[in-house]
Amino acid sequence: SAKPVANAPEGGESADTIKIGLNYELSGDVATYGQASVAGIELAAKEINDAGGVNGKQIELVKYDNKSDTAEATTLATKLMAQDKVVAVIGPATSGGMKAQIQVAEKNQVPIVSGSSTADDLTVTNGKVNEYVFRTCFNDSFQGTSAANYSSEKLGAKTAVIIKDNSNDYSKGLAASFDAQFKANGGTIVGEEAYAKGERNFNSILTKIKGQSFDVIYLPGYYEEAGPAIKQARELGITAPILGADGYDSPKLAEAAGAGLTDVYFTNHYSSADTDPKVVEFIKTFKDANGEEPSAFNALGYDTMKFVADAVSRASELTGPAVKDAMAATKDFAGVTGTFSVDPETHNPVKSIVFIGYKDGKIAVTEKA
Amino acid sequence: MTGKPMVRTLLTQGVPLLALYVVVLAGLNLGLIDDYLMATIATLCINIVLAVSLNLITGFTGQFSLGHAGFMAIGAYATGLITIAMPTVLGFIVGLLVGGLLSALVGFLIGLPTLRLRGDYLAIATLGLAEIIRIVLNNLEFTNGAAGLAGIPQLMDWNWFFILTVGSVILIRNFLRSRHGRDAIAVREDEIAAESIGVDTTRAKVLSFTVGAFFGGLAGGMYASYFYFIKPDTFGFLKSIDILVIVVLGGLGSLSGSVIAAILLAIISTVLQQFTELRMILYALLLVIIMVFRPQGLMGSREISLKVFGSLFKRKPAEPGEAR
Amino acid sequence: MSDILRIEKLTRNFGGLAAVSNVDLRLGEGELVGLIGPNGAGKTTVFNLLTGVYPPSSGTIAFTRDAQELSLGGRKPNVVCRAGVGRTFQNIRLFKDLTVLENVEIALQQNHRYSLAASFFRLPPFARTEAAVREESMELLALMGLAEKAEEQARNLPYGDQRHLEIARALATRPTLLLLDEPAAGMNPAETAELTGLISRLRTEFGLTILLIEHDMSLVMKICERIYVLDHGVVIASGTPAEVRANPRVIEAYLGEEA
Amino acid sequence: MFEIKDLNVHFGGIHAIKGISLRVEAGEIVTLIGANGAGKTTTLRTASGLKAPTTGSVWLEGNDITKVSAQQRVNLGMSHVPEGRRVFAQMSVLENLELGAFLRKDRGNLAADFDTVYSRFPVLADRRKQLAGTLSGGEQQMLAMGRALMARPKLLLLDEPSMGLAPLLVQEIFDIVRNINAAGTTILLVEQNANMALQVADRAYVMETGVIVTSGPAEELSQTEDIKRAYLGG
Amino acid sequence: MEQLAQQLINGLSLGSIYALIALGYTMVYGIIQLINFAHGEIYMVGAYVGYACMTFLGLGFFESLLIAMVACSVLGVVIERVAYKPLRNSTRIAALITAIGVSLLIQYTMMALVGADVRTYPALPDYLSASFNIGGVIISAQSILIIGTSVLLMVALQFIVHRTRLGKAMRAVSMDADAARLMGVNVDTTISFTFMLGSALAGAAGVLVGVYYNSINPLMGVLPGLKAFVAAVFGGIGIIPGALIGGFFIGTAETLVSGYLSSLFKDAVVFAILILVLIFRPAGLLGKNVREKV
Ligand SMILES: Nc1ncnc2c1ncn2[C@@H]1O[C@H](COP(=O)(O)OP(=O)(O)OP(=O)(O)O)[C@@H](O)[C@H]1O
Ligand SMILES: Nc1ncnc2c1ncn2[C@@H]1O[C@H](COP(=O)(O)OP(=O)(O)OP(=O)(O)O)[C@@H](O)[C@H]1O
Ligand SMILES: [Mg+2]
Ligand SMILES: [Mg+2]
Repeated sequence: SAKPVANAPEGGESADTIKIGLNYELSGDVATYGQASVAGIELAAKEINDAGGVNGKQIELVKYDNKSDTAEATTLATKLMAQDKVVAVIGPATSGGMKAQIQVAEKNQVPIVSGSSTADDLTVTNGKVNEYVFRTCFNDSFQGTSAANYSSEKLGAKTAVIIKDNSNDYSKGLAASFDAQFKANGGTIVGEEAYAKGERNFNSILTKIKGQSFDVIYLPGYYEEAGPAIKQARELGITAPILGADGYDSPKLAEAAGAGLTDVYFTNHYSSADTDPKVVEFIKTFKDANGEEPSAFNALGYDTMKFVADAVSRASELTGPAVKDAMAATKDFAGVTGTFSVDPETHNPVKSIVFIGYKDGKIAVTEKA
Repeated sequence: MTGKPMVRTLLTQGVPLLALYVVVLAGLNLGLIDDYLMATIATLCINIVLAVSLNLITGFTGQFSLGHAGFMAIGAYATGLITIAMPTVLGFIVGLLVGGLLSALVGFLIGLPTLRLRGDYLAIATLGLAEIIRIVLNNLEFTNGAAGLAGIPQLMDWNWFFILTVGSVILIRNFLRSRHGRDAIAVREDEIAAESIGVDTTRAKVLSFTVGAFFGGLAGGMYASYFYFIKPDTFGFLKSIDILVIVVLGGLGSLSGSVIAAILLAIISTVLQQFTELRMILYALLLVIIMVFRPQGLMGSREISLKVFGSLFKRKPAEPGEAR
Repeated sequence: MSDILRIEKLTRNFGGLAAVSNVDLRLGEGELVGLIGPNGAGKTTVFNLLTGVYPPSSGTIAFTRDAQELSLGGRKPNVVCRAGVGRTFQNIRLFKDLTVLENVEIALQQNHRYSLAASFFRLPPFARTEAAVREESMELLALMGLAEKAEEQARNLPYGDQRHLEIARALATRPTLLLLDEPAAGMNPAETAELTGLISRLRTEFGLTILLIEHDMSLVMKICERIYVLDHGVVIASGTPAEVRANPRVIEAYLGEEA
Repeated sequence: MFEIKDLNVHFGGIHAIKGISLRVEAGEIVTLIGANGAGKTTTLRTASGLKAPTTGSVWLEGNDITKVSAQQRVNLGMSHVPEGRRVFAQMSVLENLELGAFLRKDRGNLAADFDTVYSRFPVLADRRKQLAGTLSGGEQQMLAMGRALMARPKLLLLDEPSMGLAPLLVQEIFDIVRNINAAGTTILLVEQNANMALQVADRAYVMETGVIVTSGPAEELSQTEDIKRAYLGG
Repeated sequence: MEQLAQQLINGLSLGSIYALIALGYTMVYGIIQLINFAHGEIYMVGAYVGYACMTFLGLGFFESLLIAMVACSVLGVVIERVAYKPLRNSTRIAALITAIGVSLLIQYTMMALVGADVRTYPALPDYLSASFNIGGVIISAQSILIIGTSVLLMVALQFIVHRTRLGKAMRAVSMDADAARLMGVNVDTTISFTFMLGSALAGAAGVLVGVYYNSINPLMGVLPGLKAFVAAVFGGIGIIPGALIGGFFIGTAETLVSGYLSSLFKDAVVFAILILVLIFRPAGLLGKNVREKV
């Protein structure tokens, strides 16, 4: 797919294109997230190119499949930077994949950006910011803390049960920060259960917690598992509110959980019920292109591509370091997942969080915090 | 008695290997081999060590193991944790050794009771073992659980890859062409007959399982040190399958086959990268086609003959990958 | 003449079937004794009990080597072998994918040890021992007329050669007692005659005691000094070939009129 | 009734059968003798369709059956007792016999055939329920014969039926061969026990390394000096 | 007590899903000693066919089930003819690797065709979505359906393999294909039939599970496929009732471990139990550890 680059000067500038690398999980365990992110990215790239590109140059995506394997992610990052000479790499979708290419990015001085890697220590390691690492999503502690506060303050919860995806650092990270904040708010965690990715049967842990008394369940994870878990909880007669995070954001959640989707809340970047014209427009074009409503991954992928294009357009020259500097200097970037600025100290986006609540399978609450 | 053949062995096997070493080294220094190519070479070397060590267990001793990634995991985490605590070459060497030995120890302890299982029952037991290792790593504090261990000092370079890969292959080959290896092969061929001529089959099986585990752990250490980020998922069931694929593709009971298959798969994988979405479909298709047309693997079981070993003492010295 | 093997009240049941029951049997040093009987009489089972393939249900097996008495019942096959009992199988069990030489070497090397380190690093004991193993193996093969075929794959040997190789492999374990299970099966009369000579020769050359299962009476009657006859797991007769041949029970159960 | 013409068979590079021809007339017992590895088993395997020939043809009752599959040849009336017995080890004696009658359409007559087999081999009646794999060698040989008879074949191919049998049974097996033949089944018999084979057979072929070297009436061959020396231990 | 009863019900429902997949697995294994790794993927395809029937064609549950079974048997036979038949005479591990290749091929092709994302089954008719509350213990109609189906299929399979002519042919082929030919058994047809049956079972399992969890994705066959393999081996591979017992055992063990010990170490504990059991019963629960007769 990569065209030969004739006499390409350093920095991925050929005659008329700007090369952006995509290093995504297109097959393997977490292909869902990779594929969904790429769908958003490609939509955004098409829009940019149709509108004339960036500074008159078309964006060229060089896309590779890392098979959900971290070593492959490292190798492909190296290939993108050393051979394809891209100015920036988008992806992988997971924190593990991102961590596997930090050193490559720092060594080759090419920025890497993820729309969905939420691990706290990704952009900041041992108190030092990783210069070439960026993201457009919240980090784990932000969402976990917010959810804990929402439980204590809005839902008046004193006791909580945590059910986490133990094979997933995103879920574990959220659980840990929820745990800390909920306790700080004076609450108690009365039980902690775990499942693994791909699990569809939650009956045993739900039956177990059914015997305990608690006010809320915090179930951080993705809609694929959360959907069936919520459904089974309601079927077993567990009525306590269930809280989650942006991994819930997909039309599939409502499909899988069915009528059980009541008293379910999650933290998110934006609400699909938002009336902001940018959001409405995005949802419409995405639906036209892909036949279904966008999920958080789609939206974050879309924003990440636009974010990168924005930085490239502002960069003093088409080199990794220049693009990196432009990224770090991003102010009030208006994406569909919210308007944000990059915090130069942490490379995390500073953006507001939205609470979405469901009643009878429909969105009933949208609160910004 | 060993004097002359050793000189010949050195000439016929040492010289080409040395040439390979120098060529890659020069390529690296002249910038002809970029980081990406080096990463590919690294994967290749790790896969060779993994495949050769699994071949020892499954191809030569006939013990069907589906858990080689478990040994790799032990080695990787041991090396990772030790080099993080001691980011020096000494720490690295200690890490590799501890990783290998720890893995060998686990192999020994689990092998003792489970190796009386046969065929698929053993496969399930080894698979279970690897899963247990993975789940434990996923839940331990000091391994950083599912988030994985990042920032492992990258101490592996071409020198180390060369020494460790060539060293492992030679040591395993030496093992196989000794009385220990022949006992193992006898077990594979016919366990009852082997017992009846005095082979302690339990010992033979546990020994090659332990040795295989050691080198599996070593490969894990190489992986951790070069790719500097490991997480439990990396060493799942599919990794074990990947290794088994190399072994069978090369030929059960053929060390040179394992090496060739590892190289072939590295090439296939690299070529297929450009087909992004179709990549894995094509890979799977190729795998099926190769197996359908060469079910015995690329090399069959050639070169297992102890004849090659015997010919060391004859006029014509043996080549490393000599086919009969 | 001292006994090399003393079996007393040996019994083995499979489910409800008593394949071997209350068998008493002795072998003097250097004897060549036949074990005959109808199909399913339990002959092979006696071998299997002797060599540790199955543990006996009851009874004792005492084996003497170098004036040391050892109880064999229920020991592992490799232990029995190392104690000095070699065997061949009724259905040939060679290492078919290995060469003729390797087949013998594996048996022979059990008596030549060297350390793991020596094999990994090819230390001097390795080369020394390997050379010795090889040399002895070749000598043995030469004796069995297989030297030319040393490098051939065992599976490619003609049937008769495979039988010979199995005997060579058993001899390589340096037994004092050799158990042969139907060595002449599948051979034509001419080949059998040749085998008869070979067995006698090996016996003197290696100072062996031999227990022989065989249905070919020309062979058995010619070379055995004594014969035990089993039927339904029980010893129904024993004695010299002439005695056994004349025994009416043996004729009725096993030999038939003509023999 | 049965004929092999100019047969050549290869195993990879090995030329195992080199252009042999032989025929068996209806009602005959024909024996094929020869040293180990001469190609007797291979000839039978080609006759029953387990092994495809390189060139040449196989004929049954005037029809070319070279291309007919092994299982269909059973339907045409051929039954093969293979070398090494090949009983179904994990099945009972009874089930093995039932499989022998797998293609029989006249299910009603099966009971009588079971009785015939059991009366020929009383051991099998006692061991009806035992797994075939745990039978002794001789017992398995009887089972393999019994199993083949259950198909009521017109032509029976026997590969070393006396191998590993006690002397009494060897005689019995040959008696049975005669009986089966007398009852109307044509027989092609491969044997190492050339003495016995030549006694029961009408005609004989002698095979050496893939070619037929002599053939003729069995009586006559058993008197020939060469044959005596090479195969009869005389 | 009530909780224990509920957990046992949970365990049995989960176990019957494993059993359902394990049955086809073990039957194919029993006949040609092939660990058909693609079995889990056929199950996945079955789930998608059922989904398509219900969603796009608007068919009912039973029609969809039937169509999925037919589609899967065709798929199974095609796979057997194209990919496994050429390997009949090679080593079992070679066939295993081919099966893995086929499994990956189906998985990735499916992923390319329908995407990696989950799909959800449409809402079910009332008689399938009902659940019963018996003294505080909740049993859903679907659980009863799945448990019932797996037991029923086990009995049916056992009958086919041990009592019918075809079953006898299947077993004969499994022990000695050449000898089976000499009995007049058509080996190719028999093996194809075996695959047909096994794949139809997998297809049925796919639809049932689709209905049960109402969410399916291209990777859904991997984990249950593996668990079913474990269940089959645990019960004694090749033994049909063993698959059922193995499935129930693994399901119940998983449930009880996560209900009473730790959901964190659920799989580890289950595997540890499994290894221990195998050490004491080296041929699985129902397998007989017969030493080869020499
Ligand atoms: N593992 C086993 N399980 C059940 N029965 C067995 C087993 N091994 C042997 N038998 C039975 O024990 C009896 C004796 O068998 P054995 O093989 O010792 O006979 P044999 O005297 O060697 O006969 P042959 O001359 O035919 O080889 C037979 O009836 C056989 O069926
Ligand atoms: N499957 C095979 N693969 C390769 N070669 C074979 C195969 N089967 C037989 N041969 C070869 O074909 C030749 C004839 O073998 P065959 O088994 O027909 O001989 P035979 O006359 O039946 O001998 P025996 O008396 O030992 O049974 C031999 O040289 C043998 O090595
Ligand atoms: Mg016997
Ligand atoms: Mg033959």
